[in-house]
Amino acid sequence: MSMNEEKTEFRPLILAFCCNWCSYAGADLAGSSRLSYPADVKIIRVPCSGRVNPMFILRAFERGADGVIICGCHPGDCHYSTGNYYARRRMTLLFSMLDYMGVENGRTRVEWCSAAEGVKFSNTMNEFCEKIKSLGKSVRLGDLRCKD
Amino acid sequence: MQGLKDRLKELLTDGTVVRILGWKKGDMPYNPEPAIFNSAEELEDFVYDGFCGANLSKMMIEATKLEGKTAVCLKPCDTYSFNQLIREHRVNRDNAYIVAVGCRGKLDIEKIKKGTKGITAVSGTELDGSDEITVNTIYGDKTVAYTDALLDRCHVCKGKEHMISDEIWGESKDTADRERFEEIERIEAMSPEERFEFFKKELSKCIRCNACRNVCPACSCRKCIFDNTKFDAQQKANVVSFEERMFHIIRAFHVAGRCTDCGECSRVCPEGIPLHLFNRKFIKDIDKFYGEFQAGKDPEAQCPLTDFTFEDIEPGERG
Amino acid sequence: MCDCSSKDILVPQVGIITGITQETPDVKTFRVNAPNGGKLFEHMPGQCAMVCVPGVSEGMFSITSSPTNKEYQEFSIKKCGILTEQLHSLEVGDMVTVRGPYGNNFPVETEFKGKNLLFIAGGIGLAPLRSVINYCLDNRENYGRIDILYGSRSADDLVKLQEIQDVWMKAPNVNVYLTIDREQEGWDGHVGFVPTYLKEIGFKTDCIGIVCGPPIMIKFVLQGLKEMGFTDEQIYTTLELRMKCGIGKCGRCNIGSKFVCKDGPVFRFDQIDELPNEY
Amino acid sequence: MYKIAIKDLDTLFSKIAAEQELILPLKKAGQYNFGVYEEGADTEGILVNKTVKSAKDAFFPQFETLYNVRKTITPADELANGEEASGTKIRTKLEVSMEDLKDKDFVVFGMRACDVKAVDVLDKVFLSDPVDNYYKARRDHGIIVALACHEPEESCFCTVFGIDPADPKADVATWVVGEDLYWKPLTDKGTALTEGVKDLFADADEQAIEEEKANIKAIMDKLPNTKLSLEGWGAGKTDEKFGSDVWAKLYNPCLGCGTCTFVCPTCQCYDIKDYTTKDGIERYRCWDSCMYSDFTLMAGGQNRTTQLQRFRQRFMHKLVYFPDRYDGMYSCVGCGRCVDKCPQSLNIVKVIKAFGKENKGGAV
Repeated sequence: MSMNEEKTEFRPLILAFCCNWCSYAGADLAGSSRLSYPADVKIIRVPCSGRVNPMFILRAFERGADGVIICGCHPGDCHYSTGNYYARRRMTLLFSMLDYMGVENGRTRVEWCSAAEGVKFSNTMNEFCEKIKSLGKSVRLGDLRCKD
Repeated sequence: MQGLKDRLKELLTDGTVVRILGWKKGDMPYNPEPAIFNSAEELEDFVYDGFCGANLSKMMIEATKLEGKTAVCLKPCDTYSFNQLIREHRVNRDNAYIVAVGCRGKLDIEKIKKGTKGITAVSGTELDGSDEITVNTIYGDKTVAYTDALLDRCHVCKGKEHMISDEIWGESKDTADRERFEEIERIEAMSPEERFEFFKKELSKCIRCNACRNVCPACSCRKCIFDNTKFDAQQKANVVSFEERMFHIIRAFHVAGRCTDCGECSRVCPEGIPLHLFNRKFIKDIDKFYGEFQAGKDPEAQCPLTDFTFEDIEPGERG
Repeated sequence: MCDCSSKDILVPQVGIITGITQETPDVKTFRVNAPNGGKLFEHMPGQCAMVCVPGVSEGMFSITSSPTNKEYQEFSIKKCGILTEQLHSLEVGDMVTVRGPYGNNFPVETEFKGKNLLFIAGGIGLAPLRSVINYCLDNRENYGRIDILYGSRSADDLVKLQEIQDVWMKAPNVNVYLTIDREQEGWDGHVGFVPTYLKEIGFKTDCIGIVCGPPIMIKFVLQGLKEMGFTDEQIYTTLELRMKCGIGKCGRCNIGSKFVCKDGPVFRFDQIDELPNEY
Repeated sequence: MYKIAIKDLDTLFSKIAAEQELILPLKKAGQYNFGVYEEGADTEGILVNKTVKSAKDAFFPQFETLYNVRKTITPADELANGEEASGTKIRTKLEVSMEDLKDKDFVVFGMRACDVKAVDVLDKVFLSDPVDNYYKARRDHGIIVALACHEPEESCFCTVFGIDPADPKADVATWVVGEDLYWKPLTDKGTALTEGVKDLFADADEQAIEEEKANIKAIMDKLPNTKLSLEGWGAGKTDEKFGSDVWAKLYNPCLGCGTCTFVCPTCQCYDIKDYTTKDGIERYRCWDSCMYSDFTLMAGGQNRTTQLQRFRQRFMHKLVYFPDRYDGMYSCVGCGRCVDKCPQSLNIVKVIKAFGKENKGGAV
């Protein structure tokens, strides 16, 4: 970026892993209800929040994501009965580890959001996006070669 | 040690076992190597002293696949790993005969070598040896207090009890003189920037030799995700700092809840990276969030990561 | 772009795929040209080149076309791994990077000259031999009788069948014997494994045997040839191992003191006998 | 012959570093490794005998980019008007641009005689036809300042391979005598380097280093591994050694990790891999280890399936295949790093000894 160029507003890159059975439909509902959430959020549909491998999250940061959010069914409502319980334990430990290593605290989040909660989905995304904007660009887990 | 050697010979000659997994005398006074002994003659080279830190339980995965029983010498902390391997159906208990050997802490040659070169002999490291070990070098002799040369893991010893055994040989000693989570708490108390710098400095030494993974008794996957050529997880160099951070987080994650904190990863690291800091952090978190759990203590217990309760805390909360 | 004088042997050229032929259900032949037309480089029969789909991987493939073909180079590639699967998904107009040629070649100008030749190939093993066969046919006067024994799993798996029928079978003093492993409707040719068919035909030992195919076939063909009285010095083959650099430095195709990529891939059997048994 | 007080070495380093890149043993998180000197760097370990990794990185780094490929895909609907090459419309366009070769001089300080010899071994591989230009550029621009081993360790056995730890053959050789570092340029490159920093040096007398050389020799004679015999190894021993059943007795504890290969100053096997970046592909080369299970793995299987075969390959390559190929030169320099670092205490010394015993008919 040249020095003369006007400083543009920071647009974060946010990745949302959405469970097919709830929040993915929630995002749909948010859309059809004309609720807005930032276009910076890129949704990846997963069959269940339990499908999200910790490696996905680390890879996302490596490839330039500034925030990663995982949306799944409310505890007790998992389509596969228990997937989100396992996901909850895994993500708890992973987030704690990331914090421990001094990387990206606050850039990760888990939210339970059903298919009926279009409003919650859009609010969550707006909130998370604001939070990431305040944190700025993610640098600690990124790979230099993927930067622009 | 002679007593142990005689007992092992007996086990071979009376047909209890057909082979013995133990340690063989090394070419230096301080580097015994894990070895399989098939006969009483081979056992002449058997050794058991303060340098036999290697955890032999992982080698039992292959050994118990062989025909006939294998006797294995396990120290108290090794028995946790062995139990965990039974839990995961990795070893065949029926093909194993466990000689639970006593332990008074194992030695770290790197600590002895600090400021010492040209070692020709080290004495007093046997189980019934003295509190002071004598190191002879071509540049002169010196003595080191046994406790000063202990491996770091022995300072947070899990106790002198063997978790599993067929017979016990020798007295053990609980060498713990530090709090297990002291180091973790010290790091947690740092600012995020300090923590980041600390791990960056340590991990940037990583040469991706995979010794930590290959020695780890919990890393018993037939095909490791980091060897999978179909997926770009496979990296052989610390190309950028991200790679080794990813490797160590994921590796620690894969053994979380199964890691017995045996400390082999830190012992074998050629660059001296304190890798146990990752595993122990997970253990501390698991203890705090889901209740005290020691992998390998009870071969029937459910691993915390394959279990859940309805009331688990939410990710991001500090419990 | 770098200037070409400082170029390293590890830096490839870009080639464009100008034609793709589906030979069998899992073998495609790719025609590769330099971007400004013509061939990327000159090669000798039996030599290989590293073909790379950037972002996926790089692999050593034998150059299937004969050096006598002045317009383009061809690679016949069987779909069996990650790279080859990607290659099969490419279309005409896609570019690949190619570096080479690497390795030695069949001694078509020396030991083979004036001799009778017996080619024995199985499956995709025809790929490296095709370049020799076509070279010999294009310089027909330099060689004696040519026998080609080629077998595959089924009639559909015979690579380059069209060329075999239209060109090779019609060439003077060339005998082509085809076989497939199992009976199949519409196939009136021979059925049976290559080594068995070899014995049934019973070749005379007045020729040089050139063998390429799956390891198990090579093993039994070799036995068969020896029973017929062939000596090790009369039989050639090409070896295949994992390769990365292609220039005898990266270490993985090392067998004994030889590097298959640089000292091979073409070996005479008495040379192979001297190597430790690790291929 | 010059000398400089050891306590003044930092001045020398900053003077050299002001002109060119300086690589020397630095202490980082408790370990000594070669690294690039920066003002205020921790040079406490400058005289340390053995860094964890050798100085191999300076000439053949663990990771280096070879070239970049830019990839442009023409969308299907624009294909008809798109660019053409060799009479064909281009769908995916690739442009290759080679990474710049090293074009500035740099100094490596503190390499030992064994590490210096190891560079000769690497030369055999990388400078033999076809020449590896990436390596050659570094060799052309590298200036080696070697240090004689003041106090060799018990794991050292360089003398077995005919290396004299008291007399390193480099661009500049240096010796520690008392409180001083003695400095002697041996090549033109070394002399040129010396000219630039001469004002920091005092003239010195050769006599002092003769004494040091004799001391080192006396120490080497006392070390346990220096009496190793290489009888039975070397060119032409393939048949004899390859089929031996000693390997089966030796390999068992081997973990199949890459520690020995990565700390080794002569191991030169490498892998070439891709990394997909935003607008293209970076193709890089990194060290690889013959001990890894995927080293020779192909889609169709592999030729060294067991750890026994991989273990044998490593030592056969160092002690038989390499001498076979390169005029009898062994691909081991006796630095002893594998002796120090193998997690299971296996090493090349044990292998050589085991075969030695076998020759004498003893048990292994």
